[in-house]
Amino acid sequence: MGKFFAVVLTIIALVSAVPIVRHTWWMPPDISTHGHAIDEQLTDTMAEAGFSFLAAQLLLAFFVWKFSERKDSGPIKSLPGGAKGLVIAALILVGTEMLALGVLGQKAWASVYFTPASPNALHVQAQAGQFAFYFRYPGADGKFGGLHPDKIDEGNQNYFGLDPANEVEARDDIVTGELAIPANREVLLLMHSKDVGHSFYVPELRMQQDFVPGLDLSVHFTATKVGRYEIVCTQLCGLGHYNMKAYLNVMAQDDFEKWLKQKASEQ
Amino acid sequence: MQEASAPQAQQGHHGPPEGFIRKYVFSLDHKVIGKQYYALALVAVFIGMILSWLMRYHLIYPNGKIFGLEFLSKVGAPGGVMTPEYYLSLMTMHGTLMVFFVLTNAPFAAFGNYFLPIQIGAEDMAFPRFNMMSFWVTFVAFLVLMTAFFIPDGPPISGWTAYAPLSAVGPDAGPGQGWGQNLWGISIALFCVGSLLGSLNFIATTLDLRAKGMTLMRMPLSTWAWFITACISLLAFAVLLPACLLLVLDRMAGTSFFIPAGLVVSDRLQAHAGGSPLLWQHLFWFFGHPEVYIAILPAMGIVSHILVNSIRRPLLSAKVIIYSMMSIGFLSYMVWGHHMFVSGMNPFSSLMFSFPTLTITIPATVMTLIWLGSLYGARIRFTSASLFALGFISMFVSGGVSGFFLAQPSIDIYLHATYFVVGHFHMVMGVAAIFAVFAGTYFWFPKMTGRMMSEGLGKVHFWITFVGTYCIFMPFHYLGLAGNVRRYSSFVDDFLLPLMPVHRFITIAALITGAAQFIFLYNLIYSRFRGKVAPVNPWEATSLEWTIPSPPPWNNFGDRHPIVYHDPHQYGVKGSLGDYVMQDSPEKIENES
Amino acid sequence: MTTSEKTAAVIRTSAEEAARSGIWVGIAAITMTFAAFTSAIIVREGTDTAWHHMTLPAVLYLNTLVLILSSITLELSRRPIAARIRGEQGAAGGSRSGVLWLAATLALGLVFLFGQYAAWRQLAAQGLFLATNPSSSFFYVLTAVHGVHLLGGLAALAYLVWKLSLRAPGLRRSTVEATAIYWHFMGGLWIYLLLVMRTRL
Amino acid sequence: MKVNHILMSGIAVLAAAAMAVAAPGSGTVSGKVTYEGTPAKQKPIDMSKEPSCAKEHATPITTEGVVTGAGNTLENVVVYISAGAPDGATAPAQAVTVTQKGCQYVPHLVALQVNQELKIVNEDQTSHNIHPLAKSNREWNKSQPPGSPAISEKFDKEEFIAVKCNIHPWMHSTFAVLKTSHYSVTANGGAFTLPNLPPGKYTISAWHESYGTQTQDVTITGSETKSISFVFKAKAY
Repeated sequence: MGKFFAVVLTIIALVSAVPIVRHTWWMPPDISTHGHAIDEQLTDTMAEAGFSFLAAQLLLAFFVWKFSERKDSGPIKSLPGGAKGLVIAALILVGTEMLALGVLGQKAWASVYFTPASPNALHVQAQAGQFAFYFRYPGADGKFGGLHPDKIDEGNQNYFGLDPANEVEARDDIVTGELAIPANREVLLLMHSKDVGHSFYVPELRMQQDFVPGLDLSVHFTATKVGRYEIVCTQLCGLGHYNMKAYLNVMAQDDFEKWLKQKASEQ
Repeated sequence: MQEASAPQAQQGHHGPPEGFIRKYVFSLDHKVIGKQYYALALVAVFIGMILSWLMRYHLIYPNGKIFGLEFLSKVGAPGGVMTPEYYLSLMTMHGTLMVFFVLTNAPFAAFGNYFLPIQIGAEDMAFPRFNMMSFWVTFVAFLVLMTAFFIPDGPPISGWTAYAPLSAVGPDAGPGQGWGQNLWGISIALFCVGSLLGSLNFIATTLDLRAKGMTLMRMPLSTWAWFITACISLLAFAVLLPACLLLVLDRMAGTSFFIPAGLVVSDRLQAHAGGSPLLWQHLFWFFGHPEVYIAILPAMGIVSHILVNSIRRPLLSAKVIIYSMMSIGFLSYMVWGHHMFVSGMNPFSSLMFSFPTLTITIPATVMTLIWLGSLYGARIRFTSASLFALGFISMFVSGGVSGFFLAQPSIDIYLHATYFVVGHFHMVMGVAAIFAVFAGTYFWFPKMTGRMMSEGLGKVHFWITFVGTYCIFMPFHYLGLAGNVRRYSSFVDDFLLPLMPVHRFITIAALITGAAQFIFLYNLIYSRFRGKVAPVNPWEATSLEWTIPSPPPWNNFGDRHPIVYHDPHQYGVKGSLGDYVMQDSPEKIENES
Repeated sequence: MTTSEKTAAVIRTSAEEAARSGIWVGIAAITMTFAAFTSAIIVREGTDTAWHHMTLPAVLYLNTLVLILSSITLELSRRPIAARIRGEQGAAGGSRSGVLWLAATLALGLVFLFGQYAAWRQLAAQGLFLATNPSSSFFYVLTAVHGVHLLGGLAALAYLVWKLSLRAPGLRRSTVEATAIYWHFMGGLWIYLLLVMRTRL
Repeated sequence: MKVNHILMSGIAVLAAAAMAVAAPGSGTVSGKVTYEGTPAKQKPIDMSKEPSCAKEHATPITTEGVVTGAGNTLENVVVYISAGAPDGATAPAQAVTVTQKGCQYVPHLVALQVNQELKIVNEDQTSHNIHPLAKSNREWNKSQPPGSPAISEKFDKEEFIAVKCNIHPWMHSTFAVLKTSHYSVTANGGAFTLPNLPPGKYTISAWHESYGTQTQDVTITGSETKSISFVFKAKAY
């Protein structure tokens, strides 16, 4: 029985590791300027976690194999070094590993959250609501119109609650269902929630940030690869949560300007 | 006994129970209450498992008909096709049932109630009436939660974490967010009351009712775990209770604790102002993270208790295990923020929460190494109980290592709210704790019922469950790494479609593994009535519960008042009975520390 | 002394201790609950742009005095009751005074609750209800939750008065002490809450 | 396809009107609904979130808050007798159907009688959610996965109910629940006819989702055809 347990456990441990090693299911390629830090951090952690996982499982398997149904009734042997040895080992190994990770982690984290957006970053407002994202560009005047929740009228595409009748700034605001941005230019995303909690997640962009109602947050990032990527909601927001998505459209600068003009004409 | 029972009656201690009601329903006997908790958890766990079956099936056949589902809810599953909101309802109920009524009740309340007093040589809990109340309040909480299935709108859809404002604004937020969410809030509030009464009892009992010679350090590790857990849950539920109160007030009295101004839900401007959604998250996770340890610490204790018996030698150091459990309990109050790295909390505090979280891995690793190291030079006996105990260690490691990732805010940016997280907590908190409950059941069933369980069925059950759970939950991590978002009722995003084969595999594994649990159920019921009659000490164990008849009399030790001479791990020694010495046997052991 | 008598003796003493430690454990939990409320107030105040401060009804200060007074009467009742429980000779009269002091405590407790109710009525008259603004919400919640806990204390007091006035046997010293500790804690808790509400709401 | 649906429901409405009248008269009120000023621009709807729907529309469809025809005519206006109607109280047997197709409601607006059956069909490959934000009627909120049976509901009070799909925010409609059987929904050309009116004094109301209600009084004597017209003020914003 013990030997069988050891074999099964060994197989499980090794098989589990295969997809990780072969990257069968893995992160999509990174398209951001900050992402590599996160990827490195994750790869390092994977190395250490993977080692600890295999070491522990295989050790368990080995001991169970070796000490199952021992018949001899001699005095019990104990692991050389005993508990003290193990505790010290744990403190040194795990302690230093974890501390290292913690410190390294700070770097990646800081690159996302502790650096201010550059002054010439493109300002886009993202609004999350049940169950779609909508985006707003300030238009020619470079100013956003104010938000008036009472003016929201989704049937007529007034998702933000703009008041063009009384506010000039609002008249040229460009409201779109996809987030188009120029490649290699920093974007400052001003995040506003219309109703409940939502989240902005683009795996390729290595970016995830919650929309918190009543608390307008912002994130800034620079996309480097032209292409079309999915923005999905990762904060449970109600029955349409699974279906809440939009597209991030990274374009060349001039394509972006064309697109913006065309959208402006549709408003 | 006559002279004794009179003063006892005055002590709020009870005489032998008379009549069916007093014996089996409103019983003051901690053993009956323990069994009641176990039964409740058993019902809850099977409901929860069937819910997970329905969810897994829906995930691979989003438009598939499920026979009979429309009879459970006409609105939730028109023509047997599950609606998105009904998926979320089932998900919410699955989480709530499993976390509260299974993982909190089974390892802690059920086994703790039954064995903590016996293991410290007490006749009963310190406050038997509180004890009875704590179960029946919990039971009412369960009924209230279940009612949600039978109201028109169905159960709530906001998940077991009930994030505000989704959970706070009321019916506008979607089906189930009306009375369903109210019932949820009330149920959890009641559950808090029950848990508080229970924890109070555990603590007072452990501190004051220990038998002569039962020093704190001579308590079995299981008792230690229950004691530490009681301390944690006392403080944790004392915070969740007010949180639920405020939530219910927001919903039913129009207050705005968690709801900010200017929300437009279902085209309606909500008449609330100034509340803070993050406040709910802080209050909830201040409870929620310790809750994880409320589930896993008793499991650690039970496993240590059973492991040491089946390896026939003392652990390398019981003290280290105890101190590790204490430090985990202590640290568990400084890490709740790691659930909120991307919730818009101040980024600096994210780092402040990251370090203690990483630090928790140290005591956890220490315990794991002690368990592993203790196997060295052991004479392992393979019973169903010991297999599940060993399986626990394996699961705890597998689930633990993924914690390395989630403890780091930078990686959490990518992995937060993906199946990686789901895999992590299902393995380390769900499956691991359940393995400990299985181990405990196979180990203590003879004492609780006076009959042995079938070892053959037990082993079949173990092998399918062990391999099966790995097949279910390992792939969750792969899905997470590929960015698969959790809490989706179906996968419509382009980047998720390539992952469907993995989901199919998981669903099949889940159906098989779930089916295997009915072997356990059968074993439980069959052995209860037809099992071999159990001797007093079938496992040649040393702690006090094995010194009294199986099942024990109403006052555990009868007239006898046990006196304890040894620590509970006297295995691998030369004793009159064999390779072990009972805790209460006066015989000397050479070079005992 | 037979084993069973020993058993009984052991159980008696341990049960007494249990009651004592039990009450402290309970107090720990209650403290945690109100700590949660306090932090809720602080967070809530921090996130609210238009935080309405309110002036507490004056009757609260009167209530505070009443509650302090009740703690004093409770202390006065304890020695004679202790004597009565020890079954000292001639403690009968003492015990009666004990009961009287205890009854006084009970009465003062009830007065306090009515005072709280009066405070609510005053606020309601000003148009401040549970859902009017954050301050009023917290005021009602805190006073209500404290009141509910106080009711528990009142029930315990009533039980003691009943036991003593009936000269019923089997009243445990620890029960009296536990009740006393709890009651004093309720007083202290109220003063803390008053300070919080005074400064924050 | 869309036109088809409008015709069908148009016919249904007329049939309903025809058969529900207790004592059919021979008077008729008919006319046109027009607007003056510049109506708000109807914006194209971005359905990229729901590819299965987006690919059903060669060119992106626009919002239907204000649908106009040639000569400033106004569509989707409910013209009905709000007072003085010979009450054909009993609701007609046959149901009014609204179909969710390409993530829009077809027709955009349905008029039906109190207690008349409303059938809601989902022809899309995605789940829809129907949420009538009723005030005097019972509010309900049901999802309809593809392949699930048609939802059948009734409303027992007169009300213009705003309807939304919680899953697709752009999907909005109106259920115009009317007491009378004498009503007409203007289609292409903005024309309406209320036939079979016995002699009497009537108040005719015209309701539009963006421009509100207008009323006119007419008196029918014998079998004449009174023609009236409604003119709504259109605002750019």
